[in-house]
Amino acid sequence: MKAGIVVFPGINRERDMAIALELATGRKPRMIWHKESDLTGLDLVVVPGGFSYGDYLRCGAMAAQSPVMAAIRAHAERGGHVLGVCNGFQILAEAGLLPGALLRNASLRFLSMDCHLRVERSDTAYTRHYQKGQVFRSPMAHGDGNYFADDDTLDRLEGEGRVIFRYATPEGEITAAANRNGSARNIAGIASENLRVLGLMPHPEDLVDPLMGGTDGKPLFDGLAAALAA
Amino acid sequence: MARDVNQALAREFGLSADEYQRVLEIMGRTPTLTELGVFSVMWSEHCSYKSSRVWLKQLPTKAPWVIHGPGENAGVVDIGEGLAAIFKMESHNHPSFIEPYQGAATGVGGILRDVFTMGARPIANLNALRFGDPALARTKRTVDGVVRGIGGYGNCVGVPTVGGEIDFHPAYNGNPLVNAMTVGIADQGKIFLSAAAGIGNPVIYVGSKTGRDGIHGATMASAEFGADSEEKRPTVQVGDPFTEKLLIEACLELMGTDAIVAIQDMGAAGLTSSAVEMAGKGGVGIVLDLDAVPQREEGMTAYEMMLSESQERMLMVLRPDRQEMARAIIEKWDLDFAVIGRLTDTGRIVVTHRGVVEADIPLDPLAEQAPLYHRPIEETPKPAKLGPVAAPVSLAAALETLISCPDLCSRAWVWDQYDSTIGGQTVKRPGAADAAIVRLEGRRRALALTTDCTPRYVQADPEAGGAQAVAEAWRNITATGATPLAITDNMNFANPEKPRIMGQFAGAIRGMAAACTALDFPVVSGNVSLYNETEGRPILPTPAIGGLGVLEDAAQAVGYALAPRLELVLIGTTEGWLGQSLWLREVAGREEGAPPPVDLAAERRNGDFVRAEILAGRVRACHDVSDGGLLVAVAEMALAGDTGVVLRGGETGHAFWFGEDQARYVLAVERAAPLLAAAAAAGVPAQSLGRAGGGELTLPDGGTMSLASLRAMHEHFFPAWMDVESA
Amino acid sequence: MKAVVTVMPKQGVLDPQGKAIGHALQGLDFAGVGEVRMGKRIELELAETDPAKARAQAEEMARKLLANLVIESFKVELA
Amino acid sequence: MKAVVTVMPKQGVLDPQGKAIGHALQGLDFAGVGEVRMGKRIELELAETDPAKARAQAEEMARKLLANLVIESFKVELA
Ligand SMILES: Nc1ncnc2c1ncn2[C@@H]1O[C@H](COP(=O)(O)OP(=O)(O)O)[C@@H](O)[C@H]1O
Ligand SMILES: [Mg+2]
Repeated sequence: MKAGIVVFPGINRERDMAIALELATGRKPRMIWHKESDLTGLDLVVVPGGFSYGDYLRCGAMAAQSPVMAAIRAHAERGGHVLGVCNGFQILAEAGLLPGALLRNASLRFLSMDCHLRVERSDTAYTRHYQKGQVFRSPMAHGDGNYFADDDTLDRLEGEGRVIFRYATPEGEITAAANRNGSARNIAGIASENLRVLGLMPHPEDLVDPLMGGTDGKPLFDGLAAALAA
Repeated sequence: MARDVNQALAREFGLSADEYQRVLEIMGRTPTLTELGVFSVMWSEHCSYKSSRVWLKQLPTKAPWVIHGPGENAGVVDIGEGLAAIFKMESHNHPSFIEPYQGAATGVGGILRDVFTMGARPIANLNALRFGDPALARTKRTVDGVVRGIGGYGNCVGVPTVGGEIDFHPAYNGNPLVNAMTVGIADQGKIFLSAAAGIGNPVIYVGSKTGRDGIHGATMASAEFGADSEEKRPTVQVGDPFTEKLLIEACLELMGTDAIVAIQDMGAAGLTSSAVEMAGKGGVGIVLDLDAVPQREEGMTAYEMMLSESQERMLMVLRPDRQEMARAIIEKWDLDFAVIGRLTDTGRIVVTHRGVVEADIPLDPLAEQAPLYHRPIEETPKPAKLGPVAAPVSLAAALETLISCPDLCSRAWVWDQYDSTIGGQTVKRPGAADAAIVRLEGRRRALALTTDCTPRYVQADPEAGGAQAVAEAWRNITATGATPLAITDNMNFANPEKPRIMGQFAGAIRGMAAACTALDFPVVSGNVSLYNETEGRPILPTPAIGGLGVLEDAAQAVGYALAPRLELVLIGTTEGWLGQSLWLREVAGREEGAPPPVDLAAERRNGDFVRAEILAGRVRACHDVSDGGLLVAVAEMALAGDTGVVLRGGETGHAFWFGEDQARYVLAVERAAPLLAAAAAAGVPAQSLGRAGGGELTLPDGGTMSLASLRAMHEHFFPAWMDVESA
Repeated sequence: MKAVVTVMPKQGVLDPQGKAIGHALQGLDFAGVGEVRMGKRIELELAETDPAKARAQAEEMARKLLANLVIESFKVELA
Repeated sequence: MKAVVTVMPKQGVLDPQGKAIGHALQGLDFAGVGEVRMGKRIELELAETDPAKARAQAEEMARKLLANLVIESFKVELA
């Protein structure tokens, strides 16, 4: 799998993502400066976490307007895979590659803690190394992860099976308490119609090493590597 | 436009009559407004350390692993594998009282710059916070703003905040303490210093534009500045963490080339102190053309530009032949790059603006004739040892009171707002171990980091308290298995012109120096913050210590979370010292007595033994015994591991379980017997405490409490206090 | 000339900040506080001197960047 | 009645958001964009029906909670 990581000014989890990807694929991902526009040869484009442009105005708003986004959109239209994590998810939503928006956390506080994610389907390139219904732990760290979309959109997403991850208890129950940021229907991650563009708020890339407390996030990257092996 | 420069104005600027006399002698004429401004900030307590320097000299600052001690922007130590750890702690107390969010945020930004200006990539932030009485609305607002500010800045720049400490005491009501620490990593061969060199070399300004931020209030209140009254008030500095992130990446990229001769952040006193320090340290002169300074506002005067404390700015001396390459790198990151001067052989700083020479000062006298005070000191009388105190309640009731009080309750509400995992190298997060453990990217090696001070001890006995602060930092690092290397310190004290306060400072330094020496734990950087008092009410003397240690293999680190079936062993001697303990304050309602004595030989012996046991892989969990004493330490271990404990053994006295005797650790091991034997052989006091398991804490007097209820009490305070809306 | 773009959360979009402010105001014993909504005000200095053109430009800026029409609506005024 | 409190960064106080927005707008090839400042707009439903009283109440709210007078200034309008 050839992976690239897009770096906008203010992005700060690109190193974490590079480590997780290299662990899974054995090769260093390509770092793509936001002013570049050539993504040819890449199987996977990752928009990592951070505070692009300081998250000023709205999280992801300014990055969504930058030159490289056109190339990412084209890559997605070619059927390429795009993973947006945290700020990356916010950017994909702002750019319209994924529906909905991420509002300020209901608590109005930055939330940095582990959460548990229930895998809603395992037949995607991102989740094939998890079982449907499986719960895994992941760090999260964001101030604006409160997923919002109007009811029609939410119903459509559910109907089309595009809700990929939900905040859950360790036992897999979908409760309000497990939904720390207040997301609609506990949604933590959604996908495009072709299931190749995925956005999620938590950081599986920060839990791929036993020393850091676990490897719950590793199957996501191993699965991708297997799915996109080429 | 400038108003007359005279002794009255000098006083407004904070210069004493003799200090102003000295200025006149050095200048041989009446200084200009800008010159007076330069003298006043360079000779301020903050920049000149005029009250503290004579005492700071007593701190041990050398060890084979110390690469740069005090005197640079931050301290530098050898951590092996050709790498250096670069770290420092700095206060932002007053700004955080005026505007808690921005004060704390810019405090974090400032200390980050002190570290990356030396060539280090920042890998961790910590903080030491002291607030007033939680019952006051003002305290609540301050805590909320400071915590948001630290998170808002640190999270955005992408440096994990991995540790810190918070105390409450009414002595901080009008004067909270916000001390921020940053740790960075650099190659030993690539450390950048601030001494300017190369006559004719260009002086470069990089970063944000200059505005009227944080210019000395007294002068802003004076009449000479045009514009409307709004602009005459000192403008609070607002942090821009996004620009700081760009500045970090741009500087580190530029540092990968050979363009930089010298570099210095623009911190306190901005352009003045960075230009004066760089030229002064390099023994050269410097000319600055202020027309070239990137400006955010119209019509700024030379005085304003020289004293502005606008954030996110750096000053560099570059190789002339690399100037354009450097410009390309800086501008790629959308930052201002301006040539604002050059180095000269005159030994003077000459500042021109709109064709007028606004300042022309000889650098040597500015530094060498800076005031240095041997202020009178009055030692704090040694407190009488506390007599026996009857236990007003049961062990269980006392534990409940302590575990839920503001100074001992869970800080999760705070650290949940700090990104502690970014970087993917945080091995032990807040609440997992006595020191945070951060691995070095791509290596097995890791750093252990902590901040510590027990101000109520320092208040009661400055010397013992100073020693205790250093010893506790050393102990916290040791308790993870790491080897303590060095400290940074932040000396927060009240008015040094009061002999009693200066006596506290002197005593604390004596105690710190003794502990640093006995524990091979030298001071490599630090900061002094004086005049921390409002309406004559002084803060508790607070020498906050930031400690750094190293582990060859992060996998060797232990935390304090218990697991079932482990056996608990107490290392160290327990006399049952209740003087100045939290038990005495929270349970018996008294703040008295002498603080626990610090036996540095015992600290060393016990700590070295514990570390050896951990590194030998024989210890599953370890926690040092500090605030609240033994029972609180055990309860914290139980809560962290969600595992109960059955405590046995004869002792049932409150003094034994809540005394704060020093040099103690609780170890959790598979089998106690071999550990007890090893301790006996090493001449280290040790005793068995009990066994981990179940969901309850069973106390030696037979009382029991469920972990669930203990946890509820432990985690109640902060959310209940702060999150009214969610309650 | 100067343009002011006001961006408010759309009806039906939850507004956690507005809600929190409402709570806090009650906490401060302000009586009779109903719904509270919080949005942004962005003031722009434009070189454009023709009001119609300036307004068109500001609206374009709002659609492209200043507002997210999924959750926000905007208004442009010229000052 | 309805009160609108507008809160803006004070003159001379750095406004990182406004600065970044201005930068982004230039990046989007909007010509002639000068200074950009960003602040908040808070819309309050008040039970109070007397305009003078309502204004006084809103100003009190601004001073107490809505504006941070150290770095922000505010304006109250009744709608
Ligand atoms: N309490 C202290 N102990 C040891 N060194 C100190 C102390 N206070 C200041 N220093 C050292 O004095 C130098 C100047 O400190 P400071 O003015 O805070 O630097 P900066 O202006 O770069 O923040 C630094 O090298 C700092 O480490
Ligand atoms: Mg410095």
